[in-house]
Amino acid sequence: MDVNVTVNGESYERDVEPRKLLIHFLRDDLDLTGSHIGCDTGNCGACSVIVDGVLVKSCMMLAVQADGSNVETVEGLAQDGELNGLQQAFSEHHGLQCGYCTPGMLMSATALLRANPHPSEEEIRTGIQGNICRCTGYVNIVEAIKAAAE
Amino acid sequence: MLLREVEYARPASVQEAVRLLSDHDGARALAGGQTLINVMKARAASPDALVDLSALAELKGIDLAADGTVTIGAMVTYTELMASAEARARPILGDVCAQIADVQVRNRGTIGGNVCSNDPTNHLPPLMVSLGATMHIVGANGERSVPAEEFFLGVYMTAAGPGELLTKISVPPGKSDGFASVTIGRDGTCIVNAAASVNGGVRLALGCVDAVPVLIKAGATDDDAVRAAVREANLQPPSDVHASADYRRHLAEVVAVRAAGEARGKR
Amino acid sequence: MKVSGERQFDAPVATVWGVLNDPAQMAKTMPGVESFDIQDDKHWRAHVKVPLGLGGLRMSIDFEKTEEREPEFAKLHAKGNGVGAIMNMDTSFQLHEADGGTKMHWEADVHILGPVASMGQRVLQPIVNQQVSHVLGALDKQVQEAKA
Amino acid sequence: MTETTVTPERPLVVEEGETRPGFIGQNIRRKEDKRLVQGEGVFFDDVKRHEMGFVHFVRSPYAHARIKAVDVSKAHEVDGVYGTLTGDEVAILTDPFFELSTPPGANIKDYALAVGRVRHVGDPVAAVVARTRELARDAAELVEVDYEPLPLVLDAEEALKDEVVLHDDAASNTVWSGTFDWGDFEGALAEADHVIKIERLHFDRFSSTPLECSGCLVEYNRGTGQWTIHGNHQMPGVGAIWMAPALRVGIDKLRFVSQDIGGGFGNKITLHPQFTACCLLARKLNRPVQWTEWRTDQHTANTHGNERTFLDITVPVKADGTMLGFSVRAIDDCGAFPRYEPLGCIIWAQVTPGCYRWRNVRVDFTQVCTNKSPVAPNRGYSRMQHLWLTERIIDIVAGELGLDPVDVRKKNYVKNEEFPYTTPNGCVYDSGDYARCLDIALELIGYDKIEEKRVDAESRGKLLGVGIGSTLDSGTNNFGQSMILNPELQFSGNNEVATVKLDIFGEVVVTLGTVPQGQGHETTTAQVVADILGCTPDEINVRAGHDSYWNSHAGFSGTYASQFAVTGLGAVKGAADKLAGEMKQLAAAVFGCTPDDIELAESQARIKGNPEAALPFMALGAILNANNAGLPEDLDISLNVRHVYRPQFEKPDLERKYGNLTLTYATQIHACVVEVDPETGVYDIVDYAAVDDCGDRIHPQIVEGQVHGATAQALGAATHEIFTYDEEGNLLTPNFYDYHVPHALDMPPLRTGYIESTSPFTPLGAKGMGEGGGAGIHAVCAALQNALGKRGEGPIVWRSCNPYHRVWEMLQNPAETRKFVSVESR
Repeated sequence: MDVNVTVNGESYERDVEPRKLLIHFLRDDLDLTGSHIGCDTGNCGACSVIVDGVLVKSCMMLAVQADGSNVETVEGLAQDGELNGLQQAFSEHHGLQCGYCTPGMLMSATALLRANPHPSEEEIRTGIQGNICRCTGYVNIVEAIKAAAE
Repeated sequence: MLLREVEYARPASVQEAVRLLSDHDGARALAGGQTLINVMKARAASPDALVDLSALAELKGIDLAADGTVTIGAMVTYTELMASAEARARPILGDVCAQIADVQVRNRGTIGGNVCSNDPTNHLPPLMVSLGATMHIVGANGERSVPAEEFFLGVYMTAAGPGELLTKISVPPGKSDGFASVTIGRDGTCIVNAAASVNGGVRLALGCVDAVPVLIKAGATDDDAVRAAVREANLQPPSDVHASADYRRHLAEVVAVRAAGEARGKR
Repeated sequence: MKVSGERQFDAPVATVWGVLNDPAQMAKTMPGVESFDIQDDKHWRAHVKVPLGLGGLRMSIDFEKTEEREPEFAKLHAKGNGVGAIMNMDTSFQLHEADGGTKMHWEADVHILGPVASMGQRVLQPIVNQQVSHVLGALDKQVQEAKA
Repeated sequence: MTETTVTPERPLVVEEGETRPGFIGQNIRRKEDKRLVQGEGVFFDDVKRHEMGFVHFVRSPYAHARIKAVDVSKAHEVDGVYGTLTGDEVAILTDPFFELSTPPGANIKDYALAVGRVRHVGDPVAAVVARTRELARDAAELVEVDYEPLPLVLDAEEALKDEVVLHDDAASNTVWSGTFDWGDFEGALAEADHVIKIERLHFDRFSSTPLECSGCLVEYNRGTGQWTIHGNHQMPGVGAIWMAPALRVGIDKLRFVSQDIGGGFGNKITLHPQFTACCLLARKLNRPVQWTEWRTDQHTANTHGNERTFLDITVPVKADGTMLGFSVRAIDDCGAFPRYEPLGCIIWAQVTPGCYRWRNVRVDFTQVCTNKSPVAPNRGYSRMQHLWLTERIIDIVAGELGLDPVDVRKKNYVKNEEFPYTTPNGCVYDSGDYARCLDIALELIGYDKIEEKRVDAESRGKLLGVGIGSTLDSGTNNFGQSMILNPELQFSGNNEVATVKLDIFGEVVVTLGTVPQGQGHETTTAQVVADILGCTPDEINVRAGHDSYWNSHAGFSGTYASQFAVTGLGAVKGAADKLAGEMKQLAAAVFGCTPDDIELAESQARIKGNPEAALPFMALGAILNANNAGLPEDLDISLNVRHVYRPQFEKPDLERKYGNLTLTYATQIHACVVEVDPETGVYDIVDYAAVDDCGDRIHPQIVEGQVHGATAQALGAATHEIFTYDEEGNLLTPNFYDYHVPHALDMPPLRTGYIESTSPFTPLGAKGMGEGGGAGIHAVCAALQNALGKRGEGPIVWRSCNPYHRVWEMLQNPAETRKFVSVESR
């Protein structure tokens, strides 16, 4: 099926099998390998992207469902090489180690701060509850999001 | 992680959706996809065709009638319900949706999808039964309404059969409701859950203890009465890696009492 | 997983036995049966799509009658090969006259492997119960037809 | 909220702001972050090649079955399928991977695919390669395998009876067994005032499942016979040692390449079977092939942590609470294939006495195969299981004798003044102050007000419990310990390599032999080199990842077993020191003075006291590389230095199983407070503190990050993470749907503290500390024990993982577990 989608401001048109998941479409068809896959049951959130302003797990959406949508992924956060406030805070507070969950975390944090610019710690933890990290124990991720919110 | 070949259609109207679902017995409705797509990834069960309901505006929206009845479109997401002023007429709806999975799942998962997939650990089937909601179904031969306690038939099986669609759910007015659960980690999958609704006696619905929610009506709402009513139901819950049948049966009593207590407290 | 039960049929033992031993009629009792082929009176294969709510589970099941004492006892081994699951089942049934009809005592020892088993243990019991009640219901119908 | 209290003995790094001279010890911005926060890291699955084929393994649904036939004909009929591989081909084309153990374990035959028999659910039987991922999976469903199910064995103690034997060639399920006997245990028994017996403890099977699953893209160059493996193997040095002989090629024919890896935690050490299968396919099909493991494959068939049962534990104790020693029978379940095992049968001996001074220890150790997934060195490998044993002994004995768990620890901990401390089996604890760390931990959880908290909890119907978990993180293995298992093995010592060069334009380029998976190697390396060469970390270019073609690795290269701060940075320091020497020699030759007159500072080589006479790095690089006429003939320098760091180890005494098995011992003491709801068994961790002492901290934030991560993994393992099998051998927690990994809301408030006991044995005074030793498991078990029962009654926490249903079952019939413990007082 024909899919027209805009990702990080750039539009793409591809012929796609209906069975192809959006995450595979981003990684394999569009070579946007920033978003990752960490599970096969929709639990881990490493594939989180923002579709038409809504934070979703792109492993539980078919590519054909994104036809006509506007998708934001981690590759679109920095503006011509300049890290945004959130990306800076993650680095400053050591909010990442291996970096595999980081793209998903950044997209969840981005969606959280857009909806709630000054979240409490509980609200931050709720905002990233759908993103599993195995390296950091979430401590510095929460600190980084708190710092980015100020 | 890699699905089988499947056909896909995104109809513009409910009638067209019903036609697509009736023509092809291997067709299934695709709502939020937060359960169905995961089952397809495991290839444990694979529909031959998916009928995507996301374009059906008629299935969106939440309406608050003058008498306080809240009518929820099947394609309303958990996040939309949590944010809806109309749904606040029956606060338990938003409170329970807020405990389901995580932000991403709540942003796409739908009320209709939750009740139609009817996974025994889901939150909404027991809630709808305790609230005495009415499920509105449309099929090739017109519309019909089914009370929640007759809607859930088996695991992943409801009164909305092949070729039929759940369009909306209407929840009668009321305030004194409660919901309690024991979950795997915070807001994790339910090991057992119970919903209670009190006006006069109590309507209690237990989840995770059978293929479908178990409805228990008790005259009095005090702890002992509720506990006795649950014991009388002689539950035969499944056992799994998280709980033995005995443990689940015991938890069912505890969450029933807690749910009823919460409902009582809000009178 | 062991499942067992009893069922009363309003028909003579010979009729019930007739249905239970005729692969063609038995195949009709299978949930979601699409086709079946009979090798001989002891071996037949059914192609089914077990309705699992969210989608069908395609499986081809090879039946083999391992023991038989007409008209009171028979034992079958079934080996089901599907993508989501592999099933090995031993099932037996006993018939005897009772209150003017036939009482059947049946047992089944079901072993399931694959994703359905490892991910579905919470729902396995209810699903097996659903399929069993389907088979027993269809069996009733077949017996009544055979009686008529 | 994290509060870091800084209370070091000797204030080396006092406050956040105040730092030592130079970059070591500072929280500089990590060099890895810029690419990772933009999604521009390169993980193995991001690498693509034109016309590459996707591999999908056909995996066994049976836990134990004979393979009578494999028919791939239908798979080949699918349009887009490039080819297949079966076990029979593997048995012809390759030799079995060599086994570390002595017979019977040595006779186990382990191939890249199952040959003749499948031994666990998920065991790969065949592989299909196709144009797309989905096609490969579709075609894999058409491969018909005729299995003949065999009886299976899932319990280690059952497996010991050899009624069901997995490996006919070995004719027994026992992989390795041996007894360890140090000190005089019989004497200790005679001298004891109390003898406590604990019948059974069990460390449950789990894994710290890295978020990125395993995988590789393999290319084969037909002309040179060279394989290039873009994969996330975290120990390519040893991986190549397994794969090369199996593929019947020289080691150099296997080029391992990786840049970014999404966590390893030991689960990416035994990938050689799958990688070998991909190598065969790349050669057979003459096209690049790519294999991506999905989560369910990773849980069912990649690797689990060791599951270990402890039996007949006997503990002689003096009246004053002095612990004299312990004896135990340990049975380790390594699943269907040993692979990295039986190394785990000796690794625990690095911390035989745990943190304690008892001198008489006897361990009867056996490792056995079962029809479950193979194990690998999961974070804390084998030491975690043993430390859990010692901590459980301390808490159970204290509980039975009515001793305070804090006093018992302080009385029996190795004292600060006794370091370096030699353990009963010859290991040398380099430095530490366990009692001090415990004080800080207790202070952080408000231990002095614990009774008030208990009363408050009881008022809310909750049972409060407080628990301590003291562990050691032994780092930098002496692989000579493997000879204790198998005298014929030719492994001993350890090594790591680094190459530092000054490039033609004066850029400092560092090439490591390690394989980072999030530990920040590029950053800490830059700090060390910058301080030695007198420049800034920004001027250091550390090549990301690993590539065996850089020729900057050695036999034990990789990143595992808490050793980078010692072996990795030891190699870096060695190379940088030599380079500094060469730069001074070159400058001295140019200025006509002696190297001692030259100092390196502000990215220049200059004459001390005469800063104008200075050569910037660029000049030095240019002179040697492109303008070297006139330099003295005897000036033998290259400005490109490859250094192999080798810790000083001796071969152990095989008879007495005695010797130093590890170079450094970092400490982690944790304390936690739980509140249990007796009605449901549900419990919350309401307060948590972790105090670490890992010698001099190169990058404090990175150290703390490791503590946070290891704690989170331990808390997951203590509360929900467990690999459970049903009687058919189906894994019932095969992915994250039922295997609950802690998320942000599950984690308790984490308070951390630290001290720095410099290590006398390492180049930078630092110690490896990444594995944490599972302190969270010990602390939660102790806290539950404290909550569930008063002295002498109440249940015994005998398993490492305690989900709610186990807590409830313990509460329902305490006698069921109390019967494991008996006290004989004289």
